[in-house]
Amino acid sequence: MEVIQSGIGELIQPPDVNAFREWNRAKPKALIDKRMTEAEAVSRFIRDGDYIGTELYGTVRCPMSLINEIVRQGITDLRVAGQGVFELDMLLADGRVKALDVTYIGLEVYGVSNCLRREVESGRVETCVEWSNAAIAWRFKAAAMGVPFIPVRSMLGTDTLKYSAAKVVKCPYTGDPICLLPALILDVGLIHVHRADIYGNAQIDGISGFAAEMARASKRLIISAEEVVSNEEFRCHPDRTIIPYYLVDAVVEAPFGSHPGEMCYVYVRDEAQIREWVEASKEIETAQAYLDKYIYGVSNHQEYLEMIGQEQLDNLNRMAKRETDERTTP
Amino acid sequence: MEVIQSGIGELIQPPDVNAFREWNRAKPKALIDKRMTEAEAVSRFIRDGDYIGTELYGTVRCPMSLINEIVRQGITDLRVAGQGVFELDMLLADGRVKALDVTYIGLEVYGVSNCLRREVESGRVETCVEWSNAAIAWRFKAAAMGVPFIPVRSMLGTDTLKYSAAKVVKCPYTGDPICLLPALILDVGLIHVHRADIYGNAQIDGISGFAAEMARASKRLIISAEEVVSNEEFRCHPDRTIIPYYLVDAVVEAPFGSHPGEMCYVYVRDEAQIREWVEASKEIETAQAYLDKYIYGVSNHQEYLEMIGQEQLDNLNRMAKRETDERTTP
Amino acid sequence: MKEQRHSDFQTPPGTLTYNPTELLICTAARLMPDNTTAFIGTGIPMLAASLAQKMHAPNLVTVFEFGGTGAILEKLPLAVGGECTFHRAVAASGICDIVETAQRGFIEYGFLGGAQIDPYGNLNSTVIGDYCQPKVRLPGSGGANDVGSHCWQTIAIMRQDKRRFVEKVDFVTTPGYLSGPGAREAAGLPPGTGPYRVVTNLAVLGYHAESKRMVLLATQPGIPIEQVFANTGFELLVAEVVEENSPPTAKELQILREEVDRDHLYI
Amino acid sequence: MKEQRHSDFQTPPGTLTYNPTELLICTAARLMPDNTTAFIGTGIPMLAASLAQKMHAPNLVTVFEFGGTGAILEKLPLAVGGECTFHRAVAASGICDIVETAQRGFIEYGFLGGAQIDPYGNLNSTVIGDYCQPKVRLPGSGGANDVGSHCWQTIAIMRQDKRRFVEKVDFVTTPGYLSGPGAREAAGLPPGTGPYRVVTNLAVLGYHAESKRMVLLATQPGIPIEQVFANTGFELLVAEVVEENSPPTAKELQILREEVDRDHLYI
Repeated sequence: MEVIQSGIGELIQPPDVNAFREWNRAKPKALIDKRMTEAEAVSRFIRDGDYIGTELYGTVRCPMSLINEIVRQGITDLRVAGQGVFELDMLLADGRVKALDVTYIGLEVYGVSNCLRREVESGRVETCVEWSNAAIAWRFKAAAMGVPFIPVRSMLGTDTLKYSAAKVVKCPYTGDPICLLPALILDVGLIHVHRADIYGNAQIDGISGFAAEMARASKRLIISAEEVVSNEEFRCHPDRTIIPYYLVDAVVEAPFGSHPGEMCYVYVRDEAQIREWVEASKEIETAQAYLDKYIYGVSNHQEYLEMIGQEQLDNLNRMAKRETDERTTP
Repeated sequence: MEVIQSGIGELIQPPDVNAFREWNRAKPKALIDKRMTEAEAVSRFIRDGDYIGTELYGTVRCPMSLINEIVRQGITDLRVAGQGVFELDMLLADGRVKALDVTYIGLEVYGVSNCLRREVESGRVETCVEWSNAAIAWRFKAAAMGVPFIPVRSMLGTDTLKYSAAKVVKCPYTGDPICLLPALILDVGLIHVHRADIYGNAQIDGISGFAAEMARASKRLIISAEEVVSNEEFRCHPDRTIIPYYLVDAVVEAPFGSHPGEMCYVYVRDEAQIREWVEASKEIETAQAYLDKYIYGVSNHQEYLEMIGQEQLDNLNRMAKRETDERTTP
Repeated sequence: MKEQRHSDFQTPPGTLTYNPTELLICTAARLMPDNTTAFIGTGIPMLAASLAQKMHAPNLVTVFEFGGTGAILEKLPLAVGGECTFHRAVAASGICDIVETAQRGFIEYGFLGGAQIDPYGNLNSTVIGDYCQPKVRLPGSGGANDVGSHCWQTIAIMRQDKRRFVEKVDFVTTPGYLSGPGAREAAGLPPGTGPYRVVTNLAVLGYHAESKRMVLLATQPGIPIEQVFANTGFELLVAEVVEENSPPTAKELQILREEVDRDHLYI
Repeated sequence: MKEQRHSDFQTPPGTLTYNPTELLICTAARLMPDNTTAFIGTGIPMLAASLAQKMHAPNLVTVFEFGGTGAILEKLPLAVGGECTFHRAVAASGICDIVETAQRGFIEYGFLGGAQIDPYGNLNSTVIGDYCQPKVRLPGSGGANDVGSHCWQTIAIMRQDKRRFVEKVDFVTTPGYLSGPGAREAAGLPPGTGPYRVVTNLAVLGYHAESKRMVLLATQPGIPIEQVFANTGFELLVAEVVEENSPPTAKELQILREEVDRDHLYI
């Protein structure tokens, strides 16, 4: 099985599956009350220089209250798995990112990310390594499996592969070239869910993105949840548990934790707020003013929500409720 | 990435992922009513010499009504992925198996399978290739991913690997030896579920074994379901769909389809019936008498259930109901 | 709703006005047959899929990267993971399941965009300029490379000009036919896959069966062939007969404006 | 229930009678600490886990191969996928998730059985005799090879005699220390893993830290060391001090008989 090609991108986080095993062995398996605030979770579990990842995607079920707290606490030199929209823009806007495994960083319908442009074109993001969306998710999947790599048929033949840290080998079964992706083990994973219990068991409604894979690929895992519910909810429906408690280090109760993004069946996205950022993000100064107002100007997520206003939040709830009704009554 | 070791077992079903792609492309994507009887499903979709697999495990959510029909129709020379208990015993007892990828074939608490012993020790099963339980599931997972192999850390250093068709290579990322398992693509997969719609969308309650992986690893897929429910059930809760309709070729409504095995939350296993088989299976003649009575002696699953008797079936329901009540009221 | 579904495209009496985005949407929608699978991103493909479902393809199976399969597109998602992408869907899973489904050969059509395209349909959405000293850092592959690798037939939707239609893209983010015939297979990509169409504001283009180079198949309504050439930065092959697309019909425009995008988020 | 949980093992006043299966169960149960993860198969490990939960380890996290994590063992499953294996569990997933969790290093203990064991703890559950001309075809690896590969510490539970404790197993189904020190790591198995204990009707055995060969640690109540040797088909190392296990307590036997296996399916 010869190596035909090796991507020239830096392997930012090497797939040390044996060290990951030792780490996982040491994690407590007892049922411990892990509830804490965003401030405590971030200060206890995230350090300068950590390799972090967020799930799902900037404006959908995204741990925004945790991201805002990372910015607020001044955590920096972060290395980041960059499948992101709004959440990575916050970190980039404040210059907190040193290295990126990048697949897509942009504003979807609103186009390219000016924060990404400024940080990468200026060289302040020192390292960029290219991947496809599925490649990043598959790298988590490899880590979640506990193996150092995973074979896929994406990226072959392209510059995306050339500027990645993937390898192409000859398959020992078919003889065809196949791409091997290195496992991506996160120092810290951040996932927002619909509900969790105090120990960290978590449920997600609707699509699950790459939550199962990323949760299992994280050395430290911070869960924020719209709602903290009783352990009984899980024991009665164990097949709904997507993240079991022993993976989790912190449980943060964060209603509207994905704002201004959406949380399916709970609230829709806050388009006005998103547009405010899209406009603000165009220039360094206006971007900084946005951060000053919405992150530095408040001391926690509760104050942030107060600034958004109950009326607006109710409105976002109501619109999601309407979608849900339509779902069940065609 | 050099090949350090190659198992000497036969690769019964080569991992031709490109042919699998062509097959999947041709499968209909339209919403078609796929309901049919066991007899029609088996005669339309299973042929002599096919490579088949069943999920979950002999006495738990196992497609017994389909297996009985395979025996009844005289389908033979089967190649089988052998993670099994009761279901494989039926096929082995009647001499229908030519080749086995075997991980575990036995009667769990009741010990070794005499049918397996007779068929393998006599050489009537011509080919045996060894794997671990997870290895078989992972081989389905590789096929479900659409890649020809998957790396794992099972089987290394053992005779299980030596008599398998796995390969050991040097990992190009860590330098350590790692085991590669070839994808296992089934000609026919057989899965019993709690409920399905007429198109083949399916839900499973409780553990899902390897249903998601095997469904996606099957060229033809026959689903039997305790209950056929409306498509609306799926559209309202799309996150509960474990098998989407386009994978499915046949939907067979089969209440007590796992009998004498259990179906969690619906009925418990029929211990008396299982013990009857355990005793019968000890000798060729008594095993054949069992088949004559319970498979050849009836013309379909409905008649089989009538032979078991409504009283006994009600009893199995009732005992499961009690378990479910205990689940929700600790 | 049923009576609004058509399987034919009628030219309306009189002249209709429509904007370039509406034209792209209607042209793309017509390329989506009923009862097939299509890997849909946000933006124009999403609108086109919704329009197709309401016109000729009620059972078009939409597939969204982050987990939605078979959604009924009642509303327009602004995010590829939004509730609309699995609204009344048959399944809501995750990205690995979806892309693996494509990798297994289940997804017929995939829709793509990009900043640059070359004669072999290779697409760039990563950087303009040198990779190490980029003039413009673009968002990156996202799902594009996956779609371009695994779907049987990909359809690129782009505005056409010489900056975008170039002899050589600055960065091959997503594989088209790479360097030409046989190159995809040699690289290990699944046989039989590759670019199928490019839909632009000026034309619909395909690929030559042997050379795998881009071919002009049809012009958009009222666009002369010369205008297509003038806006292409490489030598364009031309089909024996170049069709002229029929303009969007009144029915298409009505459904697009009143149902598909009633809040005018895109059009 | 709470008052029946003990963290100590008291020797009862007077002499109790118990059968060999009960002894194996009680001995294995004592090896399971609270708040750890244990990969459980059906049969004796299952009964031992249930007993441990009701005695000293109420938060023993049971893990069952086909998907159950953290079940409360109220009833005894006769199948490794039965409802009892995920009854009031924290999660019910599938085999890949469970074994990958072990592969990631989350499972501390794994329980194993087999027809033969050798001095390095290698286990055979595949064939007796030559593989190609088997005298007895056994069920095969099942989950055993996975448990023996990935769990940090494995505990084999077996009846002890010279047919079972052999110098060389007919087939290495499940890896122990293979050919000795360093062999697991050289084969690519995760460092730091391997056999920990063997629980038999005659003794509890461990492994020498350097040589990785089996060591007699303790005899079962009333069993002379000579009887252990006489039932071992290879040279057995002996710990400096060989303990004698305390017999099952009245409390253990009561819970085992009246709660764990009240229908006497196993005992």
